[in-house]
Amino acid sequence: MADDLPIVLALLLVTVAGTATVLTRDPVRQVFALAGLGLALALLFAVLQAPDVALSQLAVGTALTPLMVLLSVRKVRRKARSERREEHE
Amino acid sequence: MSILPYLVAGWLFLAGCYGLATSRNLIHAVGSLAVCQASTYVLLLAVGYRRGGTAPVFSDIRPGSRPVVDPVVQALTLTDVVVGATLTALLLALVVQVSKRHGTVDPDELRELRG
Amino acid sequence: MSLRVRMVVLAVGLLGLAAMLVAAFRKLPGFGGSWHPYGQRAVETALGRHTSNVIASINFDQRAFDTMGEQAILFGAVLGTVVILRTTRDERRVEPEPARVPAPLRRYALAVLPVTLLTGLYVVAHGQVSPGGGFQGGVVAATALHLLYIAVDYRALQRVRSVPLFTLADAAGEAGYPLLGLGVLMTGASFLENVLPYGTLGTLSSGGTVPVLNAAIGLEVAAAVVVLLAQFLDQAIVIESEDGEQGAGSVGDGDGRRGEGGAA
Amino acid sequence: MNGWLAAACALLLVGFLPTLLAMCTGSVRRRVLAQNLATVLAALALLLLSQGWARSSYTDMALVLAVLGPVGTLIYERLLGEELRADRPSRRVTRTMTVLSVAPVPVVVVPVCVAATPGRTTLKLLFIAGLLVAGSALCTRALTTPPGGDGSHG
Repeated sequence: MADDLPIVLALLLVTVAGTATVLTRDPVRQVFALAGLGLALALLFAVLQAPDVALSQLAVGTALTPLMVLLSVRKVRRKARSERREEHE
Repeated sequence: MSILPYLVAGWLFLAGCYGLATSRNLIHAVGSLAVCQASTYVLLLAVGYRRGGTAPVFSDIRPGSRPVVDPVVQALTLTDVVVGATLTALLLALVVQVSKRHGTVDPDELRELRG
Repeated sequence: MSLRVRMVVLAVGLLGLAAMLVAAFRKLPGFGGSWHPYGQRAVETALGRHTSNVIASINFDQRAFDTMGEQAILFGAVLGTVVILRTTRDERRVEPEPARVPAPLRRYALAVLPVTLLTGLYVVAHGQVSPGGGFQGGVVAATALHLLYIAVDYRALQRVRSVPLFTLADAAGEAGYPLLGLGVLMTGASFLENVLPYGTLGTLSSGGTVPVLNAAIGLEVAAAVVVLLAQFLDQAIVIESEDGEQGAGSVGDGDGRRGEGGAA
Repeated sequence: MNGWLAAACALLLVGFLPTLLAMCTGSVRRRVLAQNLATVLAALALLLLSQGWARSSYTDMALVLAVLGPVGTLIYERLLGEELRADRPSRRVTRTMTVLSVAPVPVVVVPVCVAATPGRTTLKLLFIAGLLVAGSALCTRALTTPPGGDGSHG
């Protein structure tokens, strides 16, 4: 059982981060939960003896996905802001 | 312990579905879908795990010296992680396009627009 | 359908799915068991072909045809993103503002850029030996380029990053993979069969066609990520819609919920 | 289960889990700072795990994380600059976060270096440690001082 302790811990981390990602409704705050999920997944893949998959997850999860989501949020917000301004005029 | 990792995968999938169904923002929905994707990775790797095994990468160990985990599921998962990220990009591009066309990314408001 | 009814339908669906998943999980082979017939055969085959990273051997040799499908999906997703996010007629491009970056930050980012690029290339090059490969290393190498955006500003990145060139590289990687398979066909072997000499286990030149296909994937993924990020960066920083939007007036006003949605 | 794996478990439970919770709750500024710390702790956990399983090839994971972690943090700093600048943390927070993210690096890397077989692995470990220290210290500074200024008024 003690040998499985790292796996149980990593599963706990993934569960916490995954649940938090779904429950965080603001997209900007959700990005951080998503980044946390990426790190937790990478740790889980490492303890499941899958370094190749962990590398894949780290490469994608630390910079690429958050950057794309944040850029989308920025575009959508700018759009919403410019339209509100038009309505006020 | 023998099905705990599978249950975690199932939980992630259900949580992601809940997030998708109750989302009020399409960007949040894409994030929830990423949780669903993660559940498939967890399930696949859990199926391939072997207690006491190590990765079948023989750059620093001698072949046959230690038991190894199943490499087939790892190969499936590793390509899917990167391909999944590009699919996330495609979905986000659709969200940006929806916001340009309709000025909102709330699925409920979008349905009202369609009438 | 009211919100209440929808939530009830959702709850019933999720609970039913949960029950079926648990029932299915109980029939799966127990976690951590030692019975992995496919894994065992894959390891034997990979060692027979002198590829020390068995996962790379599966991806680029034993199941190379499957990876061709995966990379086609990747290419399709990138193509779709480029088509969806192209500049339309009612949009204009504005010059991005130069950013003021603190000097230590600039020095750090410029120093780390080559390190990140080298790490990415290292991960690609050692794919057949140690953990890594084209999929992972390609993303790392592509991320390196975007340190220019952090270190200087978007204009610096634009000067270095020629999107047509990277689109071409993406297509070359995508086309190179099946062309290589066809080339193998010419030698009389079957599609994507490992025909090159296997080399010595654990060296960079081992694995026959594995390093070659690995490099093609690395090129494609790196170029794909650069092209993808270029689309999103352009949308968020450079492209603005012309004034007088058509869609803005048609959105129902006085809804009460609209303000909330916009602020979220 | 050997000492290295036990240490990795302790690090995950005492260090990474609270940081993960901080990443998932609270203000954007707190989340960015927690994200920076979380990448450092995850990289250290990966180093301990690779030593625990006696697999030197696993250190590539820590290397990639050490390289990309600060990139992620700096991306947040650039894209969320307005929100982050709205509430700058006090000097005490800056100092605490710097110590928290830099101090564990030598505590973990030095024993791993001593235990690992000397050679290429040692060099790689020291390189990773250098990247982690430089990256996290600089990111914490970038997140807590106003851009262009030297923070002298703080």
